[in-house]
Amino acid sequence: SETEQTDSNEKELEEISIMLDWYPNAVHSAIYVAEEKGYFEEQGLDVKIEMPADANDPLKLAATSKVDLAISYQNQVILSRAEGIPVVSVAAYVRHSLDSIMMKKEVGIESPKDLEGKNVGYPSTVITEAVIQTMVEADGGDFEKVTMTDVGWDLMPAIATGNVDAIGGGYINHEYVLLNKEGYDMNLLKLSDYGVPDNYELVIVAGEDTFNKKKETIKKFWQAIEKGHEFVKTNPEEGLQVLLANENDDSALDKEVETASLEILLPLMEDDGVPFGYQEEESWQEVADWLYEMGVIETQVDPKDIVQNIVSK
Amino acid sequence: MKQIKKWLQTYSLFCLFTIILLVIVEVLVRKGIVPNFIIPAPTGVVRTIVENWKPLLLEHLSVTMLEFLIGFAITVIGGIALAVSMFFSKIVEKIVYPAVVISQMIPIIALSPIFVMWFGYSIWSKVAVTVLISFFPIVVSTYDGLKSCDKEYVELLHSMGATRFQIFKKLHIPMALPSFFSGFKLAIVFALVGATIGEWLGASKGLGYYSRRMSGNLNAEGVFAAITILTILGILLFALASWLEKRTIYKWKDTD
Amino acid sequence: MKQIKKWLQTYSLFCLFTIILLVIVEVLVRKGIVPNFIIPAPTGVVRTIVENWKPLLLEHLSVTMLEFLIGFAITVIGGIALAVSMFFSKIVEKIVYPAVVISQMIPIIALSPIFVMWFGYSIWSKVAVTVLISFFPIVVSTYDGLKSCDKEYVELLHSMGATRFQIFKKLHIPMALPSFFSGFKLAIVFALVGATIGEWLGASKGLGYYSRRMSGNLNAEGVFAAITILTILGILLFALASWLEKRTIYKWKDTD
Amino acid sequence: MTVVVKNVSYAFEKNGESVISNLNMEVRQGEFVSLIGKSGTGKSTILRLLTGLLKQDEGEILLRNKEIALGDVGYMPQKDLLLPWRTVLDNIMMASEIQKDLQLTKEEARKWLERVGLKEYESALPKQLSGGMKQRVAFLRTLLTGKDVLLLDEPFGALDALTKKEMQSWLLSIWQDLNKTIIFITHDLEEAVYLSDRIFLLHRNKKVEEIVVDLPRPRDPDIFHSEKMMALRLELEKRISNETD
Amino acid sequence: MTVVVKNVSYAFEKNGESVISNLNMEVRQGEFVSLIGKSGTGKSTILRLLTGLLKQDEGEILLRNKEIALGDVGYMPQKDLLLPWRTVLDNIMMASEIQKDLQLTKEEARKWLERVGLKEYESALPKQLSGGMKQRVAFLRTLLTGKDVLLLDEPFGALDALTKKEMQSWLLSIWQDLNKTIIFITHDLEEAVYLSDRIFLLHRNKKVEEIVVDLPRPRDPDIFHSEKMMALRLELEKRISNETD
Ligand SMILES: Nc1ncnc2c1ncn2[C@@H]1O[C@H](COP(=O)(O)OP(=O)(O)OP(=O)(O)O)[C@@H](O)[C@H]1O
Ligand SMILES: Nc1ncnc2c1ncn2[C@@H]1O[C@H](COP(=O)(O)OP(=O)(O)OP(=O)(O)O)[C@@H](O)[C@H]1O
Ligand SMILES: [Mg+2]
Ligand SMILES: [Mg+2]
Repeated sequence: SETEQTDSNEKELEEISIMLDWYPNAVHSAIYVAEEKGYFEEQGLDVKIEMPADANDPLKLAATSKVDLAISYQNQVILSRAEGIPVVSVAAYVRHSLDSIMMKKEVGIESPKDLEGKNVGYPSTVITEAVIQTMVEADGGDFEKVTMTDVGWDLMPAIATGNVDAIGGGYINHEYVLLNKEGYDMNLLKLSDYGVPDNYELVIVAGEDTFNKKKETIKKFWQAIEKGHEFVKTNPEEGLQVLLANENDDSALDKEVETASLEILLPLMEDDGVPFGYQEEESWQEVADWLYEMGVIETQVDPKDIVQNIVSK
Repeated sequence: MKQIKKWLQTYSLFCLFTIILLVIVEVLVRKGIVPNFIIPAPTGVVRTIVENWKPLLLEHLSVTMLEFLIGFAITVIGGIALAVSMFFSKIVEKIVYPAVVISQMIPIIALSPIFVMWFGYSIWSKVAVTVLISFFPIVVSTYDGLKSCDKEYVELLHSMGATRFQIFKKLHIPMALPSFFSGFKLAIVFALVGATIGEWLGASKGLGYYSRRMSGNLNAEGVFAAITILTILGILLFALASWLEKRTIYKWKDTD
Repeated sequence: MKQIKKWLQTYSLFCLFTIILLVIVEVLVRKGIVPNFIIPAPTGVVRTIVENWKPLLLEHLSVTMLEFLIGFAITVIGGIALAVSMFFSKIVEKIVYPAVVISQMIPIIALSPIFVMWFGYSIWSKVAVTVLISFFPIVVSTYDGLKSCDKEYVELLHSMGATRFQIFKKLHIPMALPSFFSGFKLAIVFALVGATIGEWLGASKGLGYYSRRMSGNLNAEGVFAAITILTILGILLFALASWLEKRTIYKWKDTD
Repeated sequence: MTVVVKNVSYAFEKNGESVISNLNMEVRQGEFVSLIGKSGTGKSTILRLLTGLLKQDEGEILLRNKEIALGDVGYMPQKDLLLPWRTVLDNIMMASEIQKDLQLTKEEARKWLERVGLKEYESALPKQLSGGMKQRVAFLRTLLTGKDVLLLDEPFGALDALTKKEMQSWLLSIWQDLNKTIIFITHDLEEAVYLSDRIFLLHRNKKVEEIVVDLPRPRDPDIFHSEKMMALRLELEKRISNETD
Repeated sequence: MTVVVKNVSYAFEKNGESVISNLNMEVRQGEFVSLIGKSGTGKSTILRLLTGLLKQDEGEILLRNKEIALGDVGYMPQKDLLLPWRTVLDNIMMASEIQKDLQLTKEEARKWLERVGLKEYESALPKQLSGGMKQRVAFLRTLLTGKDVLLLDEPFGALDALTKKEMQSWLLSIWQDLNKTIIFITHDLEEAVYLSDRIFLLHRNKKVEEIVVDLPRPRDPDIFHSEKMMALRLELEKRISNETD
């Protein structure tokens, strides 16, 4: 009779899957807290958390309904829409850029202009190229003189071993913290200081079909996340503990690093006067315009097609 | 005893050489001449394997093996079926043979993002890579083996009034075995590499995933631990295939 | 004329089949049954190639070809040299043969991050992958070919008072050619795939890089454009090797 | 007549030069005939026509008044063509595996092996046999098809002088015991004379001469040294040499 | 004596049964001797000992009073062993390529081809030749080593009756013209008698009998039908059969 009961319990739970943007780290604390503390279950959800091998994959898999939700990047979503890939963004998870340019101090790069004649490693996306071009040019440099090397997602090995002089696409809360901890004396250049519009670093996306079918479920999902986020905000230490407890044997999360990371993250995940997750169309418009200007996208996209707020202001 | 002696004669030099190489690496790393993240100390790799044997073998190896087994089964069954139909039908042969050969020229890795979209992160994306990479040797070697049969033998059996099926069974199949096995031995190794590549491109378990994950973490010991296990597994599979070949080709007897 | 006719006879069915397949894909994509980012319309791929032929061929293809050429040259020269020394020295054979066979069992892709650490993002990391992936067929086929020489022929030349070097030149080399070429044909295709894999792991030029970048941009047409060019190139290289084989084996004449 | 070849012509390539042209030949039940002639005169081709492996372009080939078909006769090709993965015993059991109505027990097959002196080689593989032994196994395989007409393409070509002599006598005795019809190809004129009732001599110009061997039966190896034998051999040699080549 | 074999024994495996045991044999300059015997009696082994390819376990083998060495004699193995990628001409030029002091021009080689009736096949590849032609090429290759002593292992075994006869006469004429010393293996007793000055008959029990052929030289193919020839053949046959096997 006991098994019967659990059976019926499980039957009531609605399944929903989410693919993270990368392997679990501090930014995902809210999700793991929601899972651990039963917030998902409260909403009647059974959430399957998946990890990608390539940061480009989550969005694609959401578009092809291989997962219901994915954590992706605002830039990436606009780019996808421009390519006609049917995804919508349902919530802003991190409201500001985490992206930055990093280099070892010893290389002596003080501003983007100094990248001239240097080798910059970046992950397989044109957006980072556009970012660096914007920054170098804003700083009065010549982008043509910068060597760009696609290093895949092995950003840290690339810079650590000195195979490249600087990396783009690394996060201030992750790569930067980690590299410093490993004993490399790192410098970083902020994107917004050199003409790149601030953006929603992480957004939650869904395929158009999935969104239309599971709108209500997604709303419930977000409510659980919100609750998780509240918890982490008030008990960062405990929130991290949940994350670390969840780590699998082969991910090497370092408590110190993640604590520092979370400290950086929390202020960037919320803005005053805006509900957690709410997306402003102006932000989307601004980024889309910049991407269009830089020639990354060849067709203008309308933010209205992309933004499907599941929380209202 | 005699077999052990023969084995020693064949491999002792190689083993000696390998050991010397490992010792040199160990010394270089320990003395700090070569940094640990470029080549890990062999003892470090062994320690990693020993310390993590449980997740490595139970969690990751088992997943890789499952992908390998499904993929290789599909390859062998499908490959043989295809080779046989090519053998019996000129039309199938003319369509399939070039396609199979050309499939070899496709850089599978470049195709992998597409695979991820087709199959997601399910086991099937890894199975697909496994099959694609090991299909060619099986199909071509089986087909070539079937074709290789001397016309004079076929005529002899014809003259005895044998049916086409009898000739196929009593002549073409055994004649094809040596060629089939040379493809089989290649394919079994390729299939394992295929499963690893598949995982490398998108997975959450498996030795390929593990090694990629470790590489992202700058953990060279972890990378080499996974590679070591995969290589040993590859050698074992190859040895198994060779043993099967020996048994079948040298002792093969047709019974009705 | 006769050759064209023969070619048509051999490949017309395959071409027809390919065209039908492409038309089906085209229709499916145009009708929106299959979204463009899962499989691009063939015409779209062709358009991408035509529109971007300049960067594709001049910038990317040329880099890939350079990596391929360097890597393949190293493989062929080094592979033959190794095979010959294995042939002449039992000790070298006993050390190297197992190593070469085992190198086949290593999932190279898992080793690739290490390569990047060793060679950086220079051309040498791609060359290394190229060599590692194409070395095995050359060494093994050359060595097996040299070994395959019938003992009776060797005795005949011995009885004429031939030196070891004369026997090697007049007997072993020509006898090894058929086997060598079957390895050569494999290796040339593998080498191209190797260069692509190398680029996939980190590069700033080349078709592998291009395809990866397009995949990052979610531009399926671009991915397939690169794959198409690479595949055609692979076919051409294979055809070239086959032609070389035909010329050499069938017309080979030893002149002093 | 058991075997009748009527006006048969055959060319390997359509509209090519014919290898066999307007051939006529009749063989009685229980007769032993030989085909001799220089290399390339079409001896093997005639045998393959008689098995049904090749189809004549013109004329007809009848076995007991019926068009000849595959599986009607026992055929031993020029090469031994033993299946390398089968033991000697399994090789000679071949035909009985293929034709289910042929009831040959392993016991009987073993007896035959004993008769040709290969008793201990029952489970040897072909690669373990000498050339002569292989030829004997191949012959047994043909014999054990159980067919009435046996076509033998140079069965003793690879044997040494003495073994050859033994095999010849042995073949004669089997032939007499079993009342088989044998069509035999050889290069050895003495062999042809010793064994045959009639000899067909093939010429390069596609003409065929028939020589009747009027030596008494049963024949004894001593007959090799008889006047008559010598005379026949001389006659044959002369006819072959006279050929304007 | 050109070739002297003194008390030679040989076993393929150390401490194994010896194939050749206490063999004694002398061959004069310009002599033609044949080795006959059943299959496996060690005829080919003796030839390989005489080339220096095998090294006797005991005894000595002398060529003009010097220990025999590789490259001293012309050797034609049992299989034709033509190099498949070389034309006929290149195949027979083999030895002159290997031994630089051997000055053989292509012109001379072509003349030889003409003499064996292979003029048009100069640039044919071995696969395009019939078995008999291949054997002739292989013989030429041996002859054109320019060596004084030629060891021929069944050179005419694969030829048809008439071609064989032609080749025998041809071989005799070359031998007489060039004053070569020939050691010849055959299965064909008549051939042995027709060609040889002496015949060594090898037995299974490793004993060797010597038979002197006292037929006059030069010999004519007609000699085949002479009384004397018949008698010698009978004699040989009897000796072979008498062997307790
Ligand atoms: N499959 C084939 N295709 C074309 N021509 C062939 C084929 N088989 C044989 N020939 C030709 O037919 C002719 C007769 O060949 P066949 O084998 O019947 O001669 P044979 O008398 O048996 O010769 P041998 O005594 O050498 O065995 C030869 O000129 C040969 O070249
Ligand atoms: N390489 C070898 N290793 C071991 N034994 C061998 C080898 N070569 C020949 N023999 C054996 O030596 C014996 C003599 O062989 P050989 O070839 O000299 O005989 P032969 O008189 O030339 O026979 P044939 O007439 O069949 O050519 C045979 O019993 C054979 O099995
Ligand atoms: Mg024939
Ligand atoms: Mg011999």
